Amino acid sequence: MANSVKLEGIPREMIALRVSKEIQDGDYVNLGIGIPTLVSNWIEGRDIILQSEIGMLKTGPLAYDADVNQDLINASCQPVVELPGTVYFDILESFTMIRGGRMSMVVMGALQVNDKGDYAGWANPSRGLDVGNIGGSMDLCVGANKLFLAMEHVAVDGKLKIVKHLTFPPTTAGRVNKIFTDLAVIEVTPKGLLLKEVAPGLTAADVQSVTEPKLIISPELKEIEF
Amino acid sequence: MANSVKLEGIPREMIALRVSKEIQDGDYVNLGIGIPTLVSNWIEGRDIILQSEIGMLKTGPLAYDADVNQDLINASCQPVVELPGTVYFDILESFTMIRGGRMSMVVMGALQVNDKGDYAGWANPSRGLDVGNIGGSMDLCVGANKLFLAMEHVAVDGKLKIVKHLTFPPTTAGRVNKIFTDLAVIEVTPKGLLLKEVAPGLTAADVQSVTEPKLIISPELKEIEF
Amino acid sequence: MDKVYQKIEDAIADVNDGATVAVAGFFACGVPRLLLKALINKGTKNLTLACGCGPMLGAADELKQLVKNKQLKKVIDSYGLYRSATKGREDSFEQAVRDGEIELEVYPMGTLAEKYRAAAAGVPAVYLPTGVGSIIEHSTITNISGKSIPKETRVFNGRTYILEYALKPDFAFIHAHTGDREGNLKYSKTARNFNPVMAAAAKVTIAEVENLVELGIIDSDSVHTPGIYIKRIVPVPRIDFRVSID
Amino acid sequence: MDKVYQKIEDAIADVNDGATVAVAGFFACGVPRLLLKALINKGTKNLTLACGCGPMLGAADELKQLVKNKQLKKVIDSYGLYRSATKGREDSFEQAVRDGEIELEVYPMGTLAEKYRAAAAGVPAVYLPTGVGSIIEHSTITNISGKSIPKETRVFNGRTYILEYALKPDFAFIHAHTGDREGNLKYSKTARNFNPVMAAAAKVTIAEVENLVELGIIDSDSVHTPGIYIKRIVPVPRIDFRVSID
Repeated sequence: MANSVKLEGIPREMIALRVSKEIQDGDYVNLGIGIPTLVSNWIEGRDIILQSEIGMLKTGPLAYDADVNQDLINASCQPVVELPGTVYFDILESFTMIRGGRMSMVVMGALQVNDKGDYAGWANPSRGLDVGNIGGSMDLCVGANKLFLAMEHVAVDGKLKIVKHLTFPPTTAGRVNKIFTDLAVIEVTPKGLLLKEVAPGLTAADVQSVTEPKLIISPELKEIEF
Repeated sequence: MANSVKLEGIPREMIALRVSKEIQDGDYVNLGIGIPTLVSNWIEGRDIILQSEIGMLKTGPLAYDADVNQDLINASCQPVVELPGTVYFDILESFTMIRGGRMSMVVMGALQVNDKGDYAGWANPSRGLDVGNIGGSMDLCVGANKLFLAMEHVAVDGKLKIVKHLTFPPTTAGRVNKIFTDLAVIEVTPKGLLLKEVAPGLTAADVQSVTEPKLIISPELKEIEF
Repeated sequence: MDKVYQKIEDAIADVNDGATVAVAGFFACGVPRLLLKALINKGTKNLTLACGCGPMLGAADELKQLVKNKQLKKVIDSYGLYRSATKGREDSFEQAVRDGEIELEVYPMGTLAEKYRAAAAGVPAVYLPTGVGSIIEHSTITNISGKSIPKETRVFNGRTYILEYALKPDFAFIHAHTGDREGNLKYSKTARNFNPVMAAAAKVTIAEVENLVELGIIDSDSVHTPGIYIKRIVPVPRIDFRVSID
Repeated sequence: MDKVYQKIEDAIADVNDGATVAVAGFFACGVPRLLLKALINKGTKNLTLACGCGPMLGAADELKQLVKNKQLKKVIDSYGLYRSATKGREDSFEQAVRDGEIELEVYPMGTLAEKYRAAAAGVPAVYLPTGVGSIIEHSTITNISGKSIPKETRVFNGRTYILEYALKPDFAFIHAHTGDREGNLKYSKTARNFNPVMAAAAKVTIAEVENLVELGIIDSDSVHTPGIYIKRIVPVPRIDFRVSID
């Protein structure tokens, strides 16, 4: 189902800012590739520790020029710097803490999500391959205390991404807690998707028009707050 | 079955010396409590690396006086010293290398052994307890490339220790390769126990008289060589 | 996140009756003796001590006191009794085990390490070769009749393995040489032993450290336990002791 | 035991046709590129490369050459393809995967780490939560139809887990920052990643090291890979590269 009206939402950076408001001081957080990575720009200086599944705690900002060290990258293969208290470890320790439930929060991008908290992200069938890149995504989903998605509400080609039934291969089942898009903030509840916040100038009906499952409208529905 | 004639064999230190002749340069070796520990006295200066299951490779000799450090003990809780190239690691790494088959040789003491290579060592029923101290013994047995026993041929109370059927709780089944005692060197073969060496002054018949299973006499039977 | 507690009694305030507490250390080495002393002072009852290799033989005074105070319900260990039968018969812990007042459950050391590791890594169960051909192939070993649990085995590539389950303690008591306020730890020599795996396994891990240092002092490549596993950290003095057991 | 080989071709002399070779590294970081170049020069065929997270994307030149020489039968990885579909379609490896000339078997990264760890630790199989609700709950993922292997699941405490098997490579190629002649290794920062677990898993592990030092120079408390796992060690120059992938 494609939608013809293109709604005007908030930019990617602002989705990331909104997600950053959910993070508590002292949290250990892993950020996936895409919009999630932008969250790191909004938490600099805060007492939040970023885990990088390559084997690093307290991952610092991106490195440039003379600060680039080929032995120091984040899980997206970008050079980064270290901070006081940075710790390196091997991949087993990394996934011990991930699967063992030590991540306060994991933020991932997604291709599709449904109203049961299943989401698809690791393989796009349009690529025409039976294999894809899983990386650490499935591990991060099973281990996260809170699993958030940060994504565009509608795909570039106009196809809806918040759907009744996933048509892409799922990454995890029933683990997504909240969805942050350019148009809305939606909580996954046992009764279905709860619309809690909408982008400035939009109505609940606008968001519903680009959302396949029926939304439950929060009695405290408000504009996205930054 | 008790034996009335006490045969004169070699002392414990010489059992340890005989075992030490089996060790090749470059071997990684773990020595159990008792006579096995004495083997370390005979390999000093050789290119043999002792593993201690507490988490140490290249365990040095016993420490005395000012060299004692309460943070540095072997698996028998004796203070030891380190050597150039000593490595410390945690218990998981220690048993990863043990179970993972990295020990060239493990030497254990035993209460009983049979002709199938089963042995008993972790619990003596005479103590009257349903529990006992296992420590690392069972792990060391399953992981060893060669499992040797170093023990007295006959118990202090005259009871035979090389028996047809274990009456004490087994530590492992079918893993013993060779038995070194004060009276003999015996190999465990698929056909049974092969008597290869006897203590000076003893005959094969002497050894058989204190050994419950029928011994196969090696055509090259000889005196224990040091 | 500053995880430092100045008072050891505050650091263990929520260790309540009935808790399972992992106690790190290998005989006399790397045992969190000051946390154990605090537990004695607090008087918590009905405790299960989940050990690795005889830390309570190393902390014999503390064990005696815990037995005397009737604080212990159960001990899990690979080497929980004196080696010497004579010494053992004089020992109040062994007497309580003989009388069935305290349960003693025994595993091979490497199996215990794997049980803690499984809890740390989100693994419910793992197949291990250790103990096949012994009684642990058939059931757990305990002094209390009726408490023994049957074991499940399975053959892979012609060899038999035992299914062992994760053991997740409520708390872990850890002893480290050096730590910083975010809980990054370094151990000294063979005092490392069970400390890292228990630190990672427990729901709440409390570390006593001989040296509390500023953030960034511990080399980032040489941290043994990343702070993410540590909930509370208490600076303690180094206590000297005799390194031998019987 | 001196494990040093001065010539890299001698260190890999027994890596024969049909071998399974673990290749450490995470994208561009910690990849044993000089050992890979030696493997290209040797011309070994029918290879299975057992990877962790895209080391062959980091060593793209070496991958291109291995594909061109038709040395590869199979690649096991968690992230083996370019992220960009456009870049991917131009990539000779992806083309060979599309054509079914090379098999690509894909696992979650943490599951792959556990498979190597199981092989290292004498564990035949382990239950993992990862991938429940995805297609990997039902079978392995591969581009070659008919090669997919059914998975077994089991419920513990109401949650479903997947049984995953040990993966034991014939050889592991390791890249370390520092090593001594007995094979004790230290890695630099995030170049550690899959190196330690692969070093412990393989039957024969060969390490290239940027700095070969005298015994005792590496601090005994800070060794990352104990020498017991290392069969051969080769000093190599540090090579600089661009740290990004597409």
